Parts: sequence; structure tokens; C-alpha cells
Amino acid sequence: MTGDTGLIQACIAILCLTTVGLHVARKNRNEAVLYGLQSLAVVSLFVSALLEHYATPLLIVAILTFLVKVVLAPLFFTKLVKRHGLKFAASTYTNVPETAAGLVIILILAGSGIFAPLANLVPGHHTFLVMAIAAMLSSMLLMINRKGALSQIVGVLSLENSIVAFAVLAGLEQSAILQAGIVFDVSVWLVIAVSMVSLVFRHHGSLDTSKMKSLRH
Amino acid sequence: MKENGSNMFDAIASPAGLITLLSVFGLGALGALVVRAFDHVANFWTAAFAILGSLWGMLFAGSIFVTHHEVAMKVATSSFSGFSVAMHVDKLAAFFIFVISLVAFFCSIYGIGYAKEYYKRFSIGALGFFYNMFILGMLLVVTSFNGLWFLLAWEIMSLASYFLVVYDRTDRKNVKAGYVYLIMTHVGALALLLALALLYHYTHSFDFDGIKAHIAAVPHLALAAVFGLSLFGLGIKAGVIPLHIWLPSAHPAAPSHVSALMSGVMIKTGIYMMIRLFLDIMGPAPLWWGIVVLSVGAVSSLVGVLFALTEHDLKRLLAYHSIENIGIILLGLGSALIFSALHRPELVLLALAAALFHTLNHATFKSLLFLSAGSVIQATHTRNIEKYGGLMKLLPATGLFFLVGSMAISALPPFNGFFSEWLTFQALFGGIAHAGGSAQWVFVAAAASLALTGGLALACFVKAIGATFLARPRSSAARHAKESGFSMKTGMAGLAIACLAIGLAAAPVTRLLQTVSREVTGLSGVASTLHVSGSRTLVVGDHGAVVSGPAVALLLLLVVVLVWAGVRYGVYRRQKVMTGPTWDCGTDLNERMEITATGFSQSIIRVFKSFLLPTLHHAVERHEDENPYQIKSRTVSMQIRDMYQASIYRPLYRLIGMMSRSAEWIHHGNLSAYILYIFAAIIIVLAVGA
Amino acid sequence: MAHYLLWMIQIALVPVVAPLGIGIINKLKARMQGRQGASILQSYRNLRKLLHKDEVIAKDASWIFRVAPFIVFGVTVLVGASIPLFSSMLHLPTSDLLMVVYVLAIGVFFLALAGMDTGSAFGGFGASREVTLGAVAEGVLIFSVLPLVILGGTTNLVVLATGVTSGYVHHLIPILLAAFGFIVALLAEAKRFPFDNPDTHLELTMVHEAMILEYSGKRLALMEWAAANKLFIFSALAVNLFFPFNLISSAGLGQVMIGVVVLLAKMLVVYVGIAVLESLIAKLRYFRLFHLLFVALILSVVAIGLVL
Amino acid sequence: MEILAIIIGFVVTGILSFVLRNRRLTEGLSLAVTAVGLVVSTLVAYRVSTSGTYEPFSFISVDSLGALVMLLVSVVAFFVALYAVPYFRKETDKKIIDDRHVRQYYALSAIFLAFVLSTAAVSNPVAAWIFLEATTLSTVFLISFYRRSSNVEAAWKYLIVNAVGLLLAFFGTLLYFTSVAHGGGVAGLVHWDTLAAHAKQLDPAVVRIAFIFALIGYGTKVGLAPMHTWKPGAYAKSPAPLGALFSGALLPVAFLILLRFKSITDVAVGPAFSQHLLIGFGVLSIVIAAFSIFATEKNKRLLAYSSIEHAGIMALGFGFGGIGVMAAVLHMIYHSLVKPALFFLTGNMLLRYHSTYIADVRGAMSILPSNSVLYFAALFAIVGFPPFGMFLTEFFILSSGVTTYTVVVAVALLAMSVAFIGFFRHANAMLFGEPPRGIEKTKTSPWLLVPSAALLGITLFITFYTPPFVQTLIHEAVGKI
Repeated sequence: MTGDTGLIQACIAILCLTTVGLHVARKNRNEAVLYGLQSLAVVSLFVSALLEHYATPLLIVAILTFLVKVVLAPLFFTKLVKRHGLKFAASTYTNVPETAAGLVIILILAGSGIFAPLANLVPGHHTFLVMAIAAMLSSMLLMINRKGALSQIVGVLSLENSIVAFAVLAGLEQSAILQAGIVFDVSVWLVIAVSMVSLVFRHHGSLDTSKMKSLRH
Repeated sequence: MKENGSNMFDAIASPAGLITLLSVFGLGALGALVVRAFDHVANFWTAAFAILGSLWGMLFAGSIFVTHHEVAMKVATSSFSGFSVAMHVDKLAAFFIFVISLVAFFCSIYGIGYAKEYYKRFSIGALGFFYNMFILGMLLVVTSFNGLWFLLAWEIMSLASYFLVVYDRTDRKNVKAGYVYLIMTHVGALALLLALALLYHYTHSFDFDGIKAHIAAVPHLALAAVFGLSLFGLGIKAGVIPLHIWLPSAHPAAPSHVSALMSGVMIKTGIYMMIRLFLDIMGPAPLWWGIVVLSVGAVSSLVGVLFALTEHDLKRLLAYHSIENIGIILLGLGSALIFSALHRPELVLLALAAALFHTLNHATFKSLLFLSAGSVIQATHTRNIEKYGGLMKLLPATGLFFLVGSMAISALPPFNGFFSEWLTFQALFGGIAHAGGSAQWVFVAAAASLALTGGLALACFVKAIGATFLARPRSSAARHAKESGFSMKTGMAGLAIACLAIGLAAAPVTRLLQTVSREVTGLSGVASTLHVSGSRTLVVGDHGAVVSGPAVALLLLLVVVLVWAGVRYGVYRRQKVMTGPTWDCGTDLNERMEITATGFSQSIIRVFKSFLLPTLHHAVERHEDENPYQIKSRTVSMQIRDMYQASIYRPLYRLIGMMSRSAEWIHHGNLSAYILYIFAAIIIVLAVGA
Repeated sequence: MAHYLLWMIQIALVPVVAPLGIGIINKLKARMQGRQGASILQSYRNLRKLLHKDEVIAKDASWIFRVAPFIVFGVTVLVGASIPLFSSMLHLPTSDLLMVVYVLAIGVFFLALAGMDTGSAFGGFGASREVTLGAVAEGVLIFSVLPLVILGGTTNLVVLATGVTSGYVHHLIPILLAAFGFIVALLAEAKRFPFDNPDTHLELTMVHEAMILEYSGKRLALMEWAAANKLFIFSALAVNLFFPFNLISSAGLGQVMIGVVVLLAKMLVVYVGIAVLESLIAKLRYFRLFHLLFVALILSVVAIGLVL
Repeated sequence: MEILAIIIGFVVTGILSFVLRNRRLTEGLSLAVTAVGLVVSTLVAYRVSTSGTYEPFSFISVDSLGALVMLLVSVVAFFVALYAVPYFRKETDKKIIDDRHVRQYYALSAIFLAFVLSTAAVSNPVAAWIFLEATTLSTVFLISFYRRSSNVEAAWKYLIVNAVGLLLAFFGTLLYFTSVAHGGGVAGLVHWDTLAAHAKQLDPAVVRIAFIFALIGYGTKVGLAPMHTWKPGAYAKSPAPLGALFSGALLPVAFLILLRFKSITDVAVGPAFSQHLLIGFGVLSIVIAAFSIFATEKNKRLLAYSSIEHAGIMALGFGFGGIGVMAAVLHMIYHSLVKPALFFLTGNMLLRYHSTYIADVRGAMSILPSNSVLYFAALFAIVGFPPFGMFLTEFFILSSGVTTYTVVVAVALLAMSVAFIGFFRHANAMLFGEPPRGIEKTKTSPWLLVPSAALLGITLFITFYTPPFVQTLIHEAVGKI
């Protein structure tokens, strides 16, 4: 996975920035756009890896991923936001400085000894792999932090993006059929998640998961 | 034995004999289920098979003793290598089979009449099924020779007895009693499971002979752990003091002929396993084992009788007495363990014979007492002693049998109770004289507790008989009580005769038990301090403390009859005997003036009040209309704070409740927290693991 | 002399001489109180009178009330015959310490039941007190004889009575302590002064009298007699176990006479002691009795400690 | 060849039952396909026991453990289908749900079973992950089946927690491929055995991290301790047949995948690492579940906690190694048979008492006598009373670890006794006592009782006599783990 490091650097930078952006974003619409951007970065990363050993099925998979993640997902989100008028994402558990502190800790953690073996899987991409791991951890943090159902879905999808990015960087891509299977899986997951969100909205009147207490008593 | 006679016994004392014994009870159980639609048929089927089975059991045990055979049987099962259905009947197991069959025989006869009370209310088929399974479970426990098979039989016995305890499920107290009972027995079984697992790990075998062969491989710490765990597990089943709380509520809840079996025989299976484990399998026990068992026995006997004195529920009173008698058996067993640690084999044989003899005696007189209590309860439909009174004239047979049972349990001479307690005393005195250092003082304490227990037991049964059978009936139910049926009376009569017969035949029975204890402890060559001269007298020690069953009975009878004849006919033969009302300082005597059970035990409870912590409640009922000072009625009731319940079990239950509420709180439903759990798990495990 | 004659004396000694003891005690108490007092044979006359009177039995009483006197009296006669009185040759299979204690317990058992059978409040409370005291007193009794059992190595009373002499000298203190314990147990079992006042019928204090309140005629005679026997038995035991010097081993007439006389002399000392005790101290409050009994128990345990 | 046929069969049934309007036909179809599935998996199991791993195609490979799990899944599926028919008929009679719901259930459950079977059968780890993810997706709508706000909430939590868990598992699975990938895409499908073969070249540190991710990821599906939070909600709110499928079918499959990763890790870094992890998670699950059983108020949540506890016991068994592994495999079989029976019996109680609260269910012994007798038997089976096999397996699991991990065994034993006290307390409250007014004793249709009775009968049967081919399968599987 040599590719030209410049493109990879750009994509990874976008990936991290968008994850941080997701943490800060207030409006649901912005979260959708940021997620689209992030998926674009990952797809382009995937395409750049494609350049060395070109295989048509992988190209089809790349197009498919592009279609699903970059086009379809944001579309669904914005449609959902419009239909239910969910302008603002529900609030978070921690205010901005605490989130920032959390992200810093995440960064330190990703770079620390725990993930060291993962980072030097491919010596050339040491920093990139650390960044991918940081993206993964921060998307999990996003899910913990956010109360809104929509932002939890975005958190899951960004976690998936960062895992795929890590795989591409570490040279662990799978054969085309499996890639296709994964994308198909993600798309079905997306459809179901969105319909569930509308179901949640219909039953609970709001997307704030912390308000959902009917299970308790 | 004569030539042709012996081969008949050889035929019986064989695996075939054992299989027929177990299959008769199995058939009885399954048959009862099949015919459960018709109450009469089910009742008859259960009783018939149970009686047949117990007869065969007695015959089988007898033939084992006669032919000195050791029946062994082993069937491997497919699923696990260690688990095999291994049965082995030596003299110890045969003795326990005999005890189980003897009590089961009379209880089943009694059961025919008693079960009629449950017709059309509950399914007699279920009663029959669990009754036979219960006896089958006990027989399997005493004959099992493989650790796992033993645990299996142990739990079948507990399960069957659980369903019998909750048989009358309309009464909420029975259900609660069953709940506490099954939990404690299961926790006990888990302790046994852990002990056997430890043994399995070192000896790589479950069969008792395999464990016994490799016992040296087990390090001392593990052996001590196994002892602690098995004493805990078996102690729960035997009902020793700190682990006894299930017994006073569970035994009375079951139908009377079942509680007789439970009190008389089931708690003995705990004793059987203690003997098998501590003396037979785990080789020479260290000294502190014996001291622990002895002190547990002493505490159990004393505390058991004290709690019995405070009871005014007839069956709970008898249940507490089971705890007391188990304590006495443990005194014998404990001293046997100490003597084997001090390498004094002749005293080991004496102590073990005392323990086994008291097991047999307790089985007979306790089941007699429970059966007669059962017919009293069936006649008066209540278990509260305060409601009885004057039943000796209405239920003469039951009264007599209860009297015989009480004399036997208070160790009064002509009956069997005295001889086993006498042997236990001799063992303890031997211990005081011969044991060294600290063990001596434990023996002194044990002797003190046994002496005090004897007296208090007598006090308790005078209270029980006096309040139940003497003077005038204190309630309408008692006034209209009717004598129980023929089968119930025969059941009780048989046990009463057994008590007397064993008392008279104390010497030969003890010689038999000596052979059993010789075989268990492997001290066959040693002369015991206890030897039986002629067929009548028991002689202990070189200076010969002599006691003889038939002689005492004969002398007592002779003297009483002579005195009666002398006074009746020798002097003033024309004496007129009139009956008149009891003199009570001129006031008209009503039945409320008799002493009640609570009143009777009031003085004893005041003496031991620092332990029993009695609290008196005065309920005063005033006339509504006229002046409030005119009291209509005043009832004084006394409650005893069950120290063990209040200081150990209730706080434990609250602790579990508190911990479980905090565990349940984890599932509070907040999604972010759930994801935080996973995130934290990943980070922690990575930090630790990698 | 023939063996049977010896046995005749042994059996008859207790029932015959016991009422005399009671007579002596009452006489001595009367004299100490400055009264003339009835003659020492008065208790015989009481028994004869009672034996020839008609009897009234409570209508609520069951057969236990009717049978109890015979059992209680019979038990005292049997125990009287089996304990070592004057000769060490005569022993029955029942002459074992525990056998004696538990056979007497039969007496207590039926006495208490008879007390409760009539349904009057007095009988009930008498039985409750009797049985409570009996429970603790029995323990004290066994424990006070235990030092001798340890020394003698057996619980056979006859062997104890003769065998202890050898080790007697250098175990004087524990034996004296045990003797004190035994005396307390004696007073408790025989219901003498600090435990129960035999002369009064005051409901608050009476124990033994309460149980035989309803008896009359022959049965009352037997009950009174049995009480006297019991006191005789315990004092004989006290005397023969703790000061065992008079037991004869041969069957000569002279020997027997000396033995009996020495026994009665020693018994006289005990009876005089009881009479003096009853004149000096007042009856203890019921629940204080147990402190006394526990003190006796502690002393016996100390004695055992010294003997071990 | 038959496996592919049966998976496609299930998928087709799913689609058909979604399309067909005729209710009776969908029921017949689901019964037929599960029956055929049972026959096929027994045949496959028999073949695997005789001639080793069965690989008709490159992407299908069924080893001994796989065959065992598939047999278990199809047995459970058959009895669930057998129970679902009368259960849903009763629910429609009581107007709780309408026909559309029932058709949705048959469709989605058939698809769910298809994915479960394919997870067990597929040869490639990533494909197995995909199908496992698919099983989650297919059951989300089943959990929100009764369309009440609490059901939706439970479904949402189920979706999100499982998504997170499975993504972590995906990451773990990918890390295993470092040994095979070394640059560039990979041509064919990587087989479990090739991964195991190349395990030696894996860098041990990476393998440790990979196994941790896989354990926590697939542990979410199995329901091990900190990741089990979705289970109580999902089990409580889903219909009884689905609960049975979850605990009877999904749990063994998830464990199967986890065990395959464990065997690979053991080759790479030695067994000690994975064993310690499994023991840690096992004890944690037993303790949390045991105390939650004691405090819970709903009888379906009770079964959820009991599944978590038994997952912990199995993890403990695999963690202790030696005889413990075989006992854990047997424990998995017994649990997958007894737990569905418990679900059916609780479902019957729900039908009669219309409430899942333990406090509302009283006097079941007099209202549903035969159901209560079976409930007693199932209770004694699940808690580990002797006549049933769980007693033996729990004994051997504990005895395999008793000396090396004495504290762990002691804690586990105490927790299991607390679980027994809790479970028995609830059973006592439900079965005895006076039934609430207005509920009277009517005859329950036998078809509601036959499945649970049959399952309990099978458990009892195989405790004493395990058919030979199953025995060989177990021994081979134990060899591989």
C-alpha cells in the first residue's frame, strides 16, 4: 500500500478533522455533511490503495461504497431531519472543554504503548495508523457523549469508517466479494437505523435517548 | 447359621437383593403416579410397596450382618468417565438400611390411615410418588460408593422431601418452610460438591475406595478444607446448631408420617456420611477435627433442648429435639474422632458404638413421637399445645404411645434411650480420664452439656405430656377429639414395642454395633473397653461399670407390682376410693386454671433468659361500653428472639438483597452508559492484557 | 449368715429406717425452736394412719394419677436396694451412678405428671418448679460424683464406695469440694430446706408438697414415704461415697451388725446437719436457687480439675 | 450441498411468508422448513462425525464444533416453530397482535435462522462476521414487535449496543489477517484453517490485541458481563419464541465464532492468555447475573440474567481447560435445550396472566398445573439439580479449576447459589399462593406444553445416554478448542 503519501495524508487529516467536527457540531444537518465528508476521505483512501494493483471488482466496490456512504447516507439524514424538523442534535453529557480534554486523552491513548503493536504493522504508516485508531476511539467517545439518537448512528458509522481506514492503511483489505458484503451490510444497517429513528421519534416524541425510561419500570 | 438357612441369606445379601430393594420403591413411586386419579388405590399402592420394600430392606440388612457379605455393584455411564453408578453395602451401610427400613415400615402402616385426611384435597398419587422417591433417595445415599452418584442421590432425597414439605401448599408457612429448606440443602450440597471436587483433583477418582487409597496424596490444607466444607454441608442436613434454622419449620410442615421419616432418618444420612468420610475415607483424623465435632455436638444438644422448651407448637418442639439428639450423636462421633487421633482404639470402638446406638434409638422414639403428635393434630386440627388438654381420656392409645416415646427420649431406663445415652456418658467419662491437655476440658464441657440436656429434655417432655394429655381439654376442638384409626395405632404400637425391645436387647444390639464400628474404623483386632458379657449385661472398663437392660426392666416391674399388691391387698383391703372435684380453695375450677405450656416453661426460660432473650406481650381486651378499667380478657404471649435467625441469617439475606439491588442498578437503561461500559472494558483489558 | 438374709436387710433397710430420719429431723427442729415436738416415731404413725384412710381421687385425673404413687415408691425401694449401704458384696445390675440418677428421674417424671394431672394450678406450678430444679440438680449430682468416677475409673457405685479409700488421702481437697457439691445436690433432690420447705403449703414456695396436694389415703402415704426414702438414699450415698470407711466385705453376723450401726451413725450426722441447717437459714428465693446450684457445679468442676 | 439448500430454503421461506397472505400456509411452511433443517443438520453432523470436516464448496466448511452447533440450532429452531404456531394463534385470539405481525414474525425469524446457520457453516471469518451482523439486523424489528414505546426503546438499545460490539469484533477479525495479507488484496476467501496455519507468523502482541477485540466484540453477542446490557431489555420485550431463539440458537453460534478465534490465538500465544481472559469475563458475568436474578421483578428478565449467568459458566469452563472444556461444551448443549423450554413456559404464564411482572403471577400451580410442574422441572434443570445434566457439567467445570483458581471457583459457587436462591424465590412466588381474582383454571392446549416437555425429555435422555456420533463430535470439538 505505497501510494503517494500526500493523498493519504490528506485523507487521514480529513478523517480526524471530521471526527472532531462531529464532536462539536450542533445541528444534525452539519453532522450529516461531516459524515459525508469523512466517507469521501475514506473512499478516496481506498481508491488510492487501488491504484497499485488494479482489479475491476475492487473498483466496482469502491463506487458502491461511494454511492452508499457519501451520497445515500447524508441524503437519508437530511430527509429525516426535514421530515421531523429535528434541527438541533440533542445536548451532550459534557461541555466543550471537557470534550476537548477527552479527545486529547484519546490521542495520547492511541499513541501510547497499548496500541503500539498495531501502529507499527506497516512501519511507513505509523502516524497514519495512530490517527486511524484515534479516530476510532473518538467516534466511540462521540456515541458515549451524545444523547441524540441520530448522532449515535453517525457515531457508529464513523467508527466503521475509521476501522475501514485502518484496514486500508494496514494493508488488510479483503477480497472484493467480502468488501461488497460489508458495504451491503452497512447499507442495510443504515436503512434499518433510520427507520428505527423515525419509530423512536414517533413513540418517544424526541430523539433524546436519555429520556427513554419506559424500559425501567 | 444352619446350612440351608445360610444360603438363603447368601442369596438375599447379593447385588440382586439390593436391586430388588431399590426397584420395589421405584415401582411404588411410578405406580403411584400412574394410579393418581383414584385416591384410595394410590394410597394403598404407595403403602403396600413401601411396606414391602421396608420389610425387604430389613431382611437384606439382616442378611448382610448374618453372612458378613459386602455387596458391591458398579455400572459406568457414557457421559463422563469419573461418574459411575457405584453401590457398595458394608455393615455400616446395612445398619443404616435397617434403620431406614424399620422406620419406613411403621410410618407406611401409619400413613395408610393418615393419608385419608388428604383425600380430594391434594393428589395422593403425588404424595405416594414423592414418599417412595424419598425413601429410595435415602437408600441410594447410604449405599452409594461414587462421589457423584452420592451427590445425585443426595439431591434426589432433598428434592423429594422438599415436595413433601410443600405438599399442603394452601398454608403459606409450609411454602416458606419449603423455600428455606431447599435453599439450605442446595447450599449444603454445593459445599459437598466443592469438597468432592477438591478430593477428585488430588486423588483423580470419585469412587470412595479410590479416594481412600490415594488419600495420602491430598495435602493437609486441602484435607482441612474438605473437612470444613463437608462438615458444613452434612451439618446442614443433620441440622446442627448454627445451620439448623430450616429444621424446625420444615419438619412440621410435612405430613406427620413424612416428618417422622425426615426427623427420624433423613438427618441421619448426614451422620452416615460424616462417619463414612471422617473415619473411613479420610483416615486418621487430626485432633482438632474431633474437638470441632464434639463442641458442635455439645452446643447443638444444649441449645436444641433450650429452644424446644420455648416452643408451644407440638411438632416444632419435637423438631428441636431432633437437633438435641443429633447433638448427642455428634458427641459420640466427636469423641470417637478424638480417640482415633490420640490412638486409643478401644475407646474409639466404645464412642462409635454409642453414636450408632443413639442413631438407632433416636430413629425409633423420634418417629414414634412424631406419629403420635400426628394423630393428636389430626384429632384436634391444630398444632398449638395451648389448645389441647385432657386428651389422655379421649385418645388413650395415642397418649400411652406418646408417654412411651417421651420416656425413651428422656433416657428413662426401661426404654432404649437410656442405654445409648449411658454409653455416650461412658465415652465422655473415658475421654475425661484418658484424653490429654485441652481435649480433656472439651470432654468436661461436653459431659456438662449432656447432663444438663438430659434433665432439660425430661422437663420439656413433662411439659408436652402435661399440657397435651392431662387435666381438662382447654378448647372445644380438644373436647371433641376422637381416637385415630387402626392402622395409625398399629404403626405407633409397633414403634413403641421396638423402643422397649431395643431397650431390653441393648446388650446384643451393642455387640452388633461393635462389629460395625470395628469394620468402619478397621480396628478389627483390638479389644474394646465395652464388652458384652452373657447376652444381657453391658460392661465398660476394667473395673466394670455394669448395666443390663432386661435386669432393670424386670426389677422395676417386680418392685412396682409388689408394692401395688402389698398396698392394695396387704393393708386395709376394704378401702373405699371415691372420685370428687379437684379442690381449688373453694372457687369453681375451670380449665383455664390449669398450667399452660408457656406458663410451665416460664421458670426455665427465666433461668436461661440471657441466652433466650424472651419478650412478653400483654394484649388486654376491654369492654367497649362501660368504664375502660373493666378488663374483658388479658392474654400474655411470650416470644423468643431466635438468636441465630436474628444475628446470622436475616442480616445475610438483607446483604444479598442490597448487593443484588446494586447489581440490578447497572441495567438502568441509559444507552450512553452501556457504551461506556464496553469502552471501559476495551481500554482496561488492553492495558492489563497486552 | 445366709446370703439371702443379707439381701433382706439391704432391701428392707431403706423403707424401714427412712421415716425415722424424718422424725429425728422434725424432733431436732422443734427442740431448737424451744418446742417439745412430736416423737421421732411420729412419721411411722402418720404413715399407718394414712394407709388406713379412704381415698378421694379427682374426677379429671387419668390413670397416671392412680399409678404414679406405686412407681415413685417402687423406684425408691429399687434404688435403695441397689446402692452400697453397709456391705460391698451386694450389688445389682442397677447399682451404677447413671442408672441410679435416671431411675430416680422416672420417679420425678411420674411425680410431676401426677401433679399436673389433677388440673389444679398448684400441681402445675409445683411440677414446673420440680422439673426445672431437677434438671439442673441432676447435672450437679452427676458432676459432683464425677471426681470419684475419675479416681475409681468406673461409674459402679459399689466399686467406688470401696475402691476410693486407696487414693483417698492425697485427694482430700477435691473430694471435700465434691462432697459440698453433692450435699447441695442432695438438698435440691430431696427438696429440703434452702430449696423447698417441706412443712408448709404456701403456694408461693412449695414444690414437692404442691404435687402431692391432691393425694389422700394410701397413695398419699406412699408419696410421703417415697420422699423420706429419697432423703435416706441420698444421705446414704453422700456418706458411703465421700467417707467410705465402713463397708464390710464378709457376711459374718457381727460384721453386718457393725456395718449397719456405723452406717446409721454416719447418717445421724447428716440428719442432724440438715436439721441444724433448716433451723439456721431461711429458704432462698426460687430464682436464687440456680445461682447456688451453678456454684455447686463450678465447685465440682474445680474438683475434677484438681483430680485430673 | 444440503447446507446451502437448507439456508436458501430458509431465505425463501422468509420471503414467501412475507408475501403470502394465507396465515395457515406460512405456519405450515415454517414447520416444514425447520423439520427439513433438523434432518439435514443431523445428516451433516453424522457425516462430519464419520469423515471429518465437511467442505462441499470453498466457502462452506463445517468442522465438528460447527456441526454440533448447527444440530443444536436446528433442534431449537424446530421446537420454537412448533411452539410459535399455537402461541401466536392464542395471541391473535386475544387481539394482542394481528395477522400482519405474525407474518412479519415468520418472515424475519426464518431469515434470522438462515443467517445463523450460515454463520456456523461459512469458512471465512469475515463472512461469518457479516452473517452475524445480519442476524442482528433481522431481529431488530422483531424486538419492537408489540409496537409499544418500551419495545422500541429495547430494540434501539439492542441495535446500537450490538452495532458497537460487532464493529469491535470486525476490527479484531481484521487484525487476524495481518499474517495472511502482507500487502495487496487477497485473492480467494481466507479459510479458518489457513488462519490457524499462519497463526505462527503473527506478531504475538497484535494477536493479543486482536483476541481482546474479538472477545469483547463477540462477547457482546454472547452476553458476557460488561457487554450484556442489551440482553435484559431485548429478552423482556421480544415475544417468547424469539427469546427462545436468542438464547437457544444465537448464543451457541456466537460462542462458536469466539472459540474458533480462541483456538487460533492459542496456537499463536499459548492458551494461558485466552484462558485468563475467559475466566475473568466468566466470573464477572456470573456475579453480576446472579445478583441481578435475585433483584429482578420481571420473569423474562429473569431468564435473560440466567442466560448471562450460564454464558459466564461456559466461559469459565473454557477458561479452566482440561475436563472443563468438555463440560462447557455439554453445558452449552444442555443450556440451549433447557432455556427455550423455560421461555415457552414463561410465555404460557404470560398468556394467562397478561403481565410479565413476577408480582402479578401468583398461584400458577392451581391455575396452570401441568405448566407449573414442567416449570419446576425446568427450574431444577437450569439451576443444576442432579437428574438433569447441568449438575454434572457444573461439577466438572468447577472441579477442573478448583485447585489452580480456588478463589475464582469459590466466588463462582457463591454467586451460583445466590442465583439459585433468587430464581427459586421468584419461582416460589409465582407457583404457590392464591391466584389473583378473575383468573380461573382453564385447560391449556397441549400444543403449548409439548415443545417444552420434549426439550426437557431430550435433556434428560442425553444426560445418561449420548448418541455415539454426537459423542465423537464432542470429543473432536474438545480436541480442537
